[in-house]
Amino acid sequence: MKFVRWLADIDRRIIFLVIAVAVVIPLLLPLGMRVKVTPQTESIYEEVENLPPGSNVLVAFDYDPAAAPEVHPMALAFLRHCFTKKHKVIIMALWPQGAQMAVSALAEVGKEYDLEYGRDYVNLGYKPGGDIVIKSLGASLGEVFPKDMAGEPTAGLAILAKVRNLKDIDLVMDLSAGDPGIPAWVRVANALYQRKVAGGCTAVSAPQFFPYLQTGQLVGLLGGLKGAAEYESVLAYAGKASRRMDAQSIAHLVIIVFIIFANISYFILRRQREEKREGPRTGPAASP
Amino acid sequence: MDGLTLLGTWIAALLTLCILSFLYKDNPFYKFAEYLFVGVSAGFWIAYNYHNLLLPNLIDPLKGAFVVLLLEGRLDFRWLTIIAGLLGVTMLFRFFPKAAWVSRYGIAFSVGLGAGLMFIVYLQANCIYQIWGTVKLSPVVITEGPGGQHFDWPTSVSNTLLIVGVVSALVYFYFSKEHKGVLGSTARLGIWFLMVSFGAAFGYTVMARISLLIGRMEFLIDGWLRPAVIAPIQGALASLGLL
Amino acid sequence: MRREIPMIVAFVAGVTIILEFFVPALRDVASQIQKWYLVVIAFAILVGAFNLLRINYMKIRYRRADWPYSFALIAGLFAMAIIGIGWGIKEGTVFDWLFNYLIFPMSSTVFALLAFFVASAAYRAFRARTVDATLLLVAAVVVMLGQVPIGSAWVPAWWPDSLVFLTPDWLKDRIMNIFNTAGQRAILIGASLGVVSTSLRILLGIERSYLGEE
Amino acid sequence: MKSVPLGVFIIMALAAPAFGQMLQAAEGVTARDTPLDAGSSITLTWQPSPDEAGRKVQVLAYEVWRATRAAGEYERLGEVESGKENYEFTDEEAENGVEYFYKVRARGERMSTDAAPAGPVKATAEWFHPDRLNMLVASVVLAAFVLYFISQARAGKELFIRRIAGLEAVQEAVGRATEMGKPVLYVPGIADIDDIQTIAAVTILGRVATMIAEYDAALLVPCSRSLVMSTAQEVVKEAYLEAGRPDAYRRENVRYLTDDQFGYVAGVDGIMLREKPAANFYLGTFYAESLILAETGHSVGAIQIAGTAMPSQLPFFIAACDYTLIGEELFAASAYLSREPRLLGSLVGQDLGKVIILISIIVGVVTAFLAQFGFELFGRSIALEQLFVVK
Repeated sequence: MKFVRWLADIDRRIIFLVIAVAVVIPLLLPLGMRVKVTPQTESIYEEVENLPPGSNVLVAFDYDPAAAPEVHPMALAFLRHCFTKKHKVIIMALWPQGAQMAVSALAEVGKEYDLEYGRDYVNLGYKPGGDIVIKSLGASLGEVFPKDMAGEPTAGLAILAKVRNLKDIDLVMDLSAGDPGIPAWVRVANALYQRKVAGGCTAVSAPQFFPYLQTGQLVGLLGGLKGAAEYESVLAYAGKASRRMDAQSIAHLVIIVFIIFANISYFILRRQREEKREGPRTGPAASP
Repeated sequence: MDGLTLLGTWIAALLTLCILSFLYKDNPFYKFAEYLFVGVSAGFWIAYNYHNLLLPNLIDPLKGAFVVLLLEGRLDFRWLTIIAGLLGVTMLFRFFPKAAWVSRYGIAFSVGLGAGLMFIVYLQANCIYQIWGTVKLSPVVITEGPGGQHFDWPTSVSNTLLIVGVVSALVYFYFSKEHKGVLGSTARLGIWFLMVSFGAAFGYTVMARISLLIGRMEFLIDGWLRPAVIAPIQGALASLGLL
Repeated sequence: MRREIPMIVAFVAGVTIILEFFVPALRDVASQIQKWYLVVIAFAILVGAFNLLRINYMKIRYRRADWPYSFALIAGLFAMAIIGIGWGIKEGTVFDWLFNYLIFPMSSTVFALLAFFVASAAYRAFRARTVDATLLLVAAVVVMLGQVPIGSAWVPAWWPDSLVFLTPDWLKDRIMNIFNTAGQRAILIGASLGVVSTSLRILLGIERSYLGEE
Repeated sequence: MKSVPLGVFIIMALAAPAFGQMLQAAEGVTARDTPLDAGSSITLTWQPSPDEAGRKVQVLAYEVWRATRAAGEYERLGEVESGKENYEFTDEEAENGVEYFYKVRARGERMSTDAAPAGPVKATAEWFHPDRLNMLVASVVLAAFVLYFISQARAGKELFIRRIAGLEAVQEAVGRATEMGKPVLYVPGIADIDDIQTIAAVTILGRVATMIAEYDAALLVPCSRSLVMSTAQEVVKEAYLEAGRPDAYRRENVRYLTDDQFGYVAGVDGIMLREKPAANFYLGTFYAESLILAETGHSVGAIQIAGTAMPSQLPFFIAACDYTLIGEELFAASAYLSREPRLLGSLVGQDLGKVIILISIIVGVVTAFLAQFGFELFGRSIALEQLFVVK
């Protein structure tokens, strides 16, 4: 009984400690909890997996640091997948800060693989204009991006000798935090040039793209941190998104378990009070 | 990590820990962080307001107007900004308790402005727009599909619940009658709707709140401990080993 | 007179803003007036800062409890204000550095305290004492489960579509879309009526306590 | 005879590349007073030159020129880049009442072609926004309800207002603080005084402060805005005066902390931990700080009364505070506590507004329902849209 009383009025610092542990442990030691992989994530994985090695994949970095916690892990996972499958990766950005996000993603992923700039991948940098830029890519990549992110001419790059325009691209992956983003790539790259387009976006904006999935205009969609964690899960590695999602799951569970404890102790104490014919409990109620 | 960033990272990490220590109990570290935080943030807003409010809305227009007066010898509308300056100066009378009432001009102006602005904003965005969102709904929805019309029960149920919820919760706010009888039970239903909506909103927000903590913890682990504590120690050990 | 003229000022300012919504010709007048308000704020912050400094100065002078900490406050305030006004507040300035390594970490840590407080508040409040509290509790738990993958992890692959309404995922969406929308909508409509009547009382001088004594 | 023009045509066609091709002008240029504005603005619209579609000659941009006579001297106002389906240009520097003519010049690489001038056109300010008639009606009707019941109350009519639990508790909370010899903490939200919730909070502060002065408890009001602090000082001073205790008023107890959201929270949390108030009031506009304040307040054992119209923060106050004023109740509080008939009258006016809203929701829903079965009541969708959509 003493325990029940203690539980009913637990020192909140114990709750704080448990929450802190629940968040820190998954960050230090990835638990690798299985995230249920949704079909729209699975289909992106299948697409990359089934392309013959050396296929050309265009990755558009259309997000900024504000959306990075959700979208950046997707970029890391997707790049890892492409490099593992030995695909050629062409990176560009329709968002000014996107090119910088690509630099940091390449710095992190690139060192894990034996890659040569210009042969295995290229970062073309940022170009303003949205739809119009994509449309011009249909004619020539080199004309739209005469220079790459670092300001070097793109003319001599081996990768661009092979990939002249959008029609040579086998898959487009747009990592987007808003406009210009997935709708632009669907409108132009898919509708006009019949390229396969996949997308990754923040959790808030994901529902609005579901219609594209139904019509097949998008081959797949990664939605928010959960989508990123799913992609890490199909690749069988625990990256940032999985760690964060693990922490979320554990913390949510911990809170729910606390709520259950609170109610159990409340009901035990209430029954006891009723037996002793005490009056009803007064004091703070949760009603207005 | 360059020196300045290293210093900054250490300061940021220590202050983060000072604030977190508050969860255990009040202590000198939290007190220090609290006083410092109040001070620097107040200073921050003073500088911010100077650059973003005072310069563009008072000093720059008056400068421009003065130049026009000097060069072209005419008064332009920007001189009206002086009224803003005068209203602002009335606030400074608060420094003198005897004359503090002069600041009522600045206060009254601000309160009146707010009252007018909110009148429109709330009526348009919250009242009329929200009513419009509700009157469009039909409790029974029939959709045209392959094989003729059929009863769309999921939409119908959700519309009906939404309408009942809005109406009953609005009835709860009715002030000028005792909540008894039909009015009482409708208001009761309204409170239930409100409670479900509060519970849902609470549960929905948990994820964002946990994310904030994850962010801080990732900073402490990946932004501070690993690069600014462990790496330098390892480096030092390695160089000692070399020696 | 110390109250009447300010009341007229409030009336004119408020009514101009209301009229501007209906009378396009007043647009420039209204936007001018709104800029004046920003100037009033900019002056007012000096009053606040003076108040803050005075209280902390008194604390130090009379050696009140915790007085040594007041030095940190005063130093921080002067440092930020002087550096910001003197050398600018753009990216790459000292002001920016101080923001990034002092204000930002403290601010986001205070914000992050919420992760702990949602837990302690939930523990205390979500007990099935009354019908109201039970509804609060059930809705919160269902939505929390629906938010994270683990909440629906127990749902096996063969789960029939006809029973989808028993999964937290599905329930969460319905609760958010129906109950949450209904509740919020009623609050917003009710509040807007309160706002309309409050602003009328202010503008017409029926409610004038904000102006202080006669 | 026919062969001559044909021959000329062929020669021209062959010669054209040598002379450079003619650039065709922009089409359908119109200039009109910008609608629903404060004047001094004229809007031009046009469609692209046919050459843009044909791509024989490149159109680089369209320049806009203005004059006060059709044949008069035109001055260049600006240009719009080509590549659009419809073009718009707004001249923001027109003088009201002056007649203007506008020319749109399609500019190619080597040549430019003017479209026929559009005009005359005058800029005027409009005095009414017709699309907002519905808002005007709503405002006037609601204002009339409120004012009518205020005048009724003034005339001495008895008005009933139901019990509001959170407000009944105010006295209890202040009494408790007095008994315990601990202060009352009043937090008027983190918005500035131009937010109506803050104004409501400050007027409630007036009522609460009178009560506190009468009980002789201490009152602490930390503010996050200077203007709110200044107003709160005036209000509290007046309240103490009204309670006959002007000597008990302490100006430094109504104090400013910082404009910063979380800096303010850190400061208020510190005050709570060290002053250990017996009663906490959180009334006004709150954001994320709501739960931080309420949880800290709970941990020091204060009785807590909150009130806000922020739907996103209400759940946290409901969970962590003893009493919570929901939305409209916050705005009713000052009237309720004062028991002043004039103020109570405005609450009854609000209620009548609510009745109208409920009726219109029910009428709307019934028409929507009937429309499902093919009965169209007053051309439903159109009529309702006009009633409720504000542009």
